[in-house]
Amino acid sequence: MTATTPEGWLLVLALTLPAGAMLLAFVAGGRHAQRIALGALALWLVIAFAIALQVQRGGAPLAYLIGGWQPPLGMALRADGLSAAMLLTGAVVLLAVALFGRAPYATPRGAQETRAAYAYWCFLPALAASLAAAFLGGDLFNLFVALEMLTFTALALACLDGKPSQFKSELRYLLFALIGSVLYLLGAGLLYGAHGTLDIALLAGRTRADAPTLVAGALMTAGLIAKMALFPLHLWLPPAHAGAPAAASALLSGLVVKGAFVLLLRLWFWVLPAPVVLNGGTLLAALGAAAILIGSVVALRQERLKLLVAYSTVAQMGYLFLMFPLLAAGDAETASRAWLGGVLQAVSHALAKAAMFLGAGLIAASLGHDRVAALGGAARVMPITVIAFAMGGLSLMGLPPSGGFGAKWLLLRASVETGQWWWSLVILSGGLLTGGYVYRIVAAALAPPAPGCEARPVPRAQELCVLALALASILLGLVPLKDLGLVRVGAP
Amino acid sequence: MSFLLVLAPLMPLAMCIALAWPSARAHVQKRLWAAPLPALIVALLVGHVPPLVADAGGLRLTLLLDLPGALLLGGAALLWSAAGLYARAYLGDQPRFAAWWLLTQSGSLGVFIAGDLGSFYLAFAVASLAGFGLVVQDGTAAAIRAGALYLLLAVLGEIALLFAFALLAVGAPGESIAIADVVPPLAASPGGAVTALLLVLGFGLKMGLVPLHVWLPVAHPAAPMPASAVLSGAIVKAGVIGLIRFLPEHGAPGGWGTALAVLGFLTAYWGVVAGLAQRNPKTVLAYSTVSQMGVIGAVLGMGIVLDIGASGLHAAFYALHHMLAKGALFLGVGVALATGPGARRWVLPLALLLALGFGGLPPTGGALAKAAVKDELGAGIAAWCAALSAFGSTLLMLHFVRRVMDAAAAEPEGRAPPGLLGPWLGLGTAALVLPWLLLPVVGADAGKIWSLAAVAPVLLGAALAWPWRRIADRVPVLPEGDLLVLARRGAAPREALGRAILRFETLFRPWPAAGLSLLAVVLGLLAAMAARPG
Amino acid sequence: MTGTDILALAACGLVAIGLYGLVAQAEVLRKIIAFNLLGAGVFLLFGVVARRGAGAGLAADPVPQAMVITGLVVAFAATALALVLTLRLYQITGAATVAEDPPEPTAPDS
Amino acid sequence: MTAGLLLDLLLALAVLGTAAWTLAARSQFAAVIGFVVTGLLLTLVWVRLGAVDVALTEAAIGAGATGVILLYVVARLRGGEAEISAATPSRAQRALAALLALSVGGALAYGVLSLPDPAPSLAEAALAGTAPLGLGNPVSAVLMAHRGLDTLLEAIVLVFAVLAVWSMAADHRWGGRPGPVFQREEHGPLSLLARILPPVGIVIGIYIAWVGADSPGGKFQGGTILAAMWVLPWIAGLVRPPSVTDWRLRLMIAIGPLTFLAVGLAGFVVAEGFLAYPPGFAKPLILLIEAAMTLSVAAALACLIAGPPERRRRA
Repeated sequence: MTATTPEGWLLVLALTLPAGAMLLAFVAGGRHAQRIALGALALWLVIAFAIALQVQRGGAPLAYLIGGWQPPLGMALRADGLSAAMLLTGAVVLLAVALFGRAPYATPRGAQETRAAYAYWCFLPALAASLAAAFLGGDLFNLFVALEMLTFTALALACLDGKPSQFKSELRYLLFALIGSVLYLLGAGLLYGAHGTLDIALLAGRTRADAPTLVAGALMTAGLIAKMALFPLHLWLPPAHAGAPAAASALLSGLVVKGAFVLLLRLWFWVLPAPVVLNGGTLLAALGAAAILIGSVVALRQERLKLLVAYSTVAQMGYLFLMFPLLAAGDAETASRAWLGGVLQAVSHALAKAAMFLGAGLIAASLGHDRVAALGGAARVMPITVIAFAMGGLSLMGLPPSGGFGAKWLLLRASVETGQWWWSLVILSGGLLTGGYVYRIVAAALAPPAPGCEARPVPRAQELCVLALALASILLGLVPLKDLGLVRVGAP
Repeated sequence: MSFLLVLAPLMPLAMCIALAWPSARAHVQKRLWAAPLPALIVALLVGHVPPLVADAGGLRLTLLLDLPGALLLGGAALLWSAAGLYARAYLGDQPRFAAWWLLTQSGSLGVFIAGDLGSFYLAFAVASLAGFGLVVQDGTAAAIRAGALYLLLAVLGEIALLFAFALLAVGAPGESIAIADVVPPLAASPGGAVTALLLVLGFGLKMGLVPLHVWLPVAHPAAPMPASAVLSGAIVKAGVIGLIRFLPEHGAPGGWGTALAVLGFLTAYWGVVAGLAQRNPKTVLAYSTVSQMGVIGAVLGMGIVLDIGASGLHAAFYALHHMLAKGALFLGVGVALATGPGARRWVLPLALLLALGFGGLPPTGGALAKAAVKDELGAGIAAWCAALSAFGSTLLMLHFVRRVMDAAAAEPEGRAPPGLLGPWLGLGTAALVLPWLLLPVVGADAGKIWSLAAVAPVLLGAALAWPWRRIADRVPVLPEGDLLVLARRGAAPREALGRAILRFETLFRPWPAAGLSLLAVVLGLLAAMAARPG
Repeated sequence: MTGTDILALAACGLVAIGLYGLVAQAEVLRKIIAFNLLGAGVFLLFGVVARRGAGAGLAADPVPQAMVITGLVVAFAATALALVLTLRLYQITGAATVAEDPPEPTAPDS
Repeated sequence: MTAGLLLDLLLALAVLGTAAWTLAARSQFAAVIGFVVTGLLLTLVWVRLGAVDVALTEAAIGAGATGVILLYVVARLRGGEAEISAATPSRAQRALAALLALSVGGALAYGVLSLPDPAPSLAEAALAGTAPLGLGNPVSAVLMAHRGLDTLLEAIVLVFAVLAVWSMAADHRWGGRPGPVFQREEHGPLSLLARILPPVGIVIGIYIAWVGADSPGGKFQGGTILAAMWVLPWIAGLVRPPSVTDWRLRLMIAIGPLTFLAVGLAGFVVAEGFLAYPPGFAKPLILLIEAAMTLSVAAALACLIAGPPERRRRA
């Protein structure tokens, strides 16, 4: 039985505040949209922080019954450590990206509203609302709606520039994401037919490894990993993320794909019965390993900076899947480590990748191109950006002290403990390959400028946003393990 | 007192951060030499400094200072300080260099006092990776190439260590990650050999054990003089302290020791042979470092074979001498290059003394270092091997002295500025005197240094140096980083593999293929989930 | 076999047809139609589930029905969005499929 | 075999047959017609399944609105033959796709047929939960109360979709009116229809939205009809949509979710919490939300059908 916890209203606020802000920005438009969005996102960060604090302090998940209706008829919002951590990450990244976008998406006083600025300031709170729905939702159908919200938001953000080349890749993304959603919905229908509820907490006690559950699990998982662009379902990600404007790419690669990840965790470690997880987890991890190795090698060979960073997302998403067999096979201690490692990877990748995409965008804007071979001189014009990019890269590589190191260390340790040492080889070679492509970029940026290269200076405020995100991904590695216990609250 | 332990790595780090403020920049650069002072003080206080244990959220961080650590910490602090002074005169104002310098220094000093897996790894990684900045300081194409190689191998080493540390943490009982808790069970654990192999791989890369030594002779000549001095003197010692800390003092299988000793001696000889075929004095010195680190590997290996608990201390003493002497020699190369042929004779005696110390010429510090490892390398076949190595070292170092003397200065009557001379003289004196002062610590018998067995290799080496001088110029030059030639041959297959992976990935990019994959994933997942476990 | 079972099989058939169309048809517009057929199959499955849950004097369980109504509206919004993208793609580039372009020359873009 | 079973079988075969024909149709136009026919057949299936609410929605949105927007795009889209045939998968790929799709369908069928009997159901709980709200239609009760959050988010999704559609416009057209320009038709069947139908249709639309509380119907179905009643005269060139920067249009689109949100948040003060209704006031509040939502659904659907601005902003 779920009951509303005293601080449960925070969850409602986390969902309704950005949703309301989006509606108001939609109506008001122009300069007001920007003010509403910035204010709402700042407040949202406060709320996310308060939720994390409550979950951490109370050591138990928060819950809120919508309208007081008890599941299975009603539905609940829940915030365990996973939700709280992801919500906080989302709030930090969104606010940083919003501040970053103040320059390119400004509406000067007296100027007419422009399409890109209007869409940008409406879709930032929209993304916040979608993420809140995806992270807090306690009902599988409600999460379907959240997934669709994310899809629409991601699509609109990616098309912000209105670049002709972007429409095709976005259409591919939309179609693929829609198939993913429908497959997810199909599975949800089967689960309702078998168990008479879609409430995650209730399903947790009811599922068995019977035919409807298995089929539902396979369909929903496939749908979700299509949205996460796990190899070999990654066709849409590199062009979509690389072609989008910098601020949008940062949100897409950093946050949007994590929405489906949280759903996948909910499905696998709450809904599906244990033996299914044990059997299927290895397949997921094998695909993840392929994503790490192939994605990294392909990233290493990209000639365009943004495509390289996008392929790096394909590779880094692979790490998220290594936790599945480790969590299923280990004892409580190991499972807890694998859990923390996986979630930490999601969080640190969100921060680091957002920084790297923003940095790549600044570099491209300054140099007028993003060919890796011709990045020379970038470090002279925008040292802060290049440093931030390198810091993000260090975190992706898994070098200490960084969030990425913590994540990879925990996964490494869990893989050794469960005797599945082959995953550690994947983690380590992935780190080496990551080091390779990060070095390529940083070395190119440090090189002296080519003759005739004209680099425009970039706004310091934007550089600082990038630096803040990169620093956050590094500082995550300095947070003591005890404080990361937040993630363990309510873990499976 | 233990707060001093934290200061040792934090002082350079704080100075590094202070560089960010333009107003503080000049002050920091003027006082580069002062950054390692807390480390020096804490090293002198060894025995009076209790370990510092900080409980940070279930993760127990330990900083501690034991005798081997103190020897290396003190030596490294001296070297960093002298080289810092030297760097000021050699390079002038270079804020970026100062930043890399201080960052590297922070890690390099921290590694000697880290007492748990976490802080050790952190310090080791900082020292390794920040060293990249020192290698590429000159910005030449050769420096960039050397830097890339350095970084690649450093990251490879990090990866091997990370894996080894994970195995250590898993193998130890309980949650502790203190080195003192995780290392003893290693000897008896079933996967221990793999862990030990990974440790030797990671630390051997840093020390330059053959065949992992290739970065040393490439990076040293490329780096500016003071950077080479600390690379060769202090940073490779991170590998030494690693082996001292992470190989079990007692109870390790003899096979590990034999393997390490064999690897060590091979390295010692390889360094000599490859070094003799070099022209650039800095490259010769780099190969000499390889050779000397091989000896230390052999000492630690034999320590395991003979089950000598104190071999870590002996190795640290040996390493201390190498640190100071090699640092002084690198600084000396800079001094010699700035000194015209007329004044060259004033440089020669100290250089010669330091150089011959590596062969064990009494009464230099080198002879004492050789005496300190008598327990390990003093008897049986090891003694012969050690004698051969001492002979080789003498030959190599005399080759070095000759190469240095050949290197031409711009003006015949040029004089090295005092900013170069002072640190060089100071460090050189320390290399000769300090081992005598510290001898009681290791309890070695100084009387044996005059024995025939100790002196013979030096004499023989010196005798053969003269004939070698005549044929040295006819020996074909071995490319710097000898075995790298083989690695370059692997470039074509690597390229082909990369292209193949790219083509494979392209297969999944068209829409129908992705759609088919999606359907196949549904069915595959269903099959995997439905499979009976086991 | 009951009537509901027959309709359940029809739902599965619609899903299969929709999936096939999405994978094997080239034009975007046809893919979008196939997506709608697939969606129809999924919603029909909810209908079957609702029908199986008939009781308490209701012809069908109202909860899945409510979900379908929500789902239909969302699916319509998605279709509209996809069609607008298709139209814009066509207006700008003349393309009617999402086949990958030949690798573009590395031209500067900003 | 009973008549009902036979009917189900015939319906199932007809649905699958038209669906397959839709895929196989030579022209895109024929495919759209096939899809609309499938949708209408599905409406019958929904009636057979005892889900009249869904049947109405399927007819209005699934077949109706989707069909209209598909036709509208087909009329403007001309794909190059060469490009299409180049992008068409090879015969082997299509065979493999058929095999895999059938396997997935088969697995799904196996899963569906092994659903437990008697099926778990919330029918009783929903019925019991409907009475206190003063509603007569349990589907509406589920939509507005028990799963009110779904409906709220869905209403917000519609706003997302409108905004996303608008943001596909070319930059210089921002501020213009949505959709293409239609020639004003003073005479002719379309013009006649556009003048006669709307008054009737608007009444029907409002009625369907109004009765939703107690019998099949509701905001989505009613709103769709209202949207159609605007689209018709628009295509006939009789009315013109307001500019996308017109705040009144925007407010119309957002008023539904805003009202829903406001009532939901008011629940913190006047009732037990978010989206809870004070006892006795549930029905009026729900009707208020439904009214606002009907307006918004109509406006949003009309905007989705019209598409992004295609005309220049008038200074």
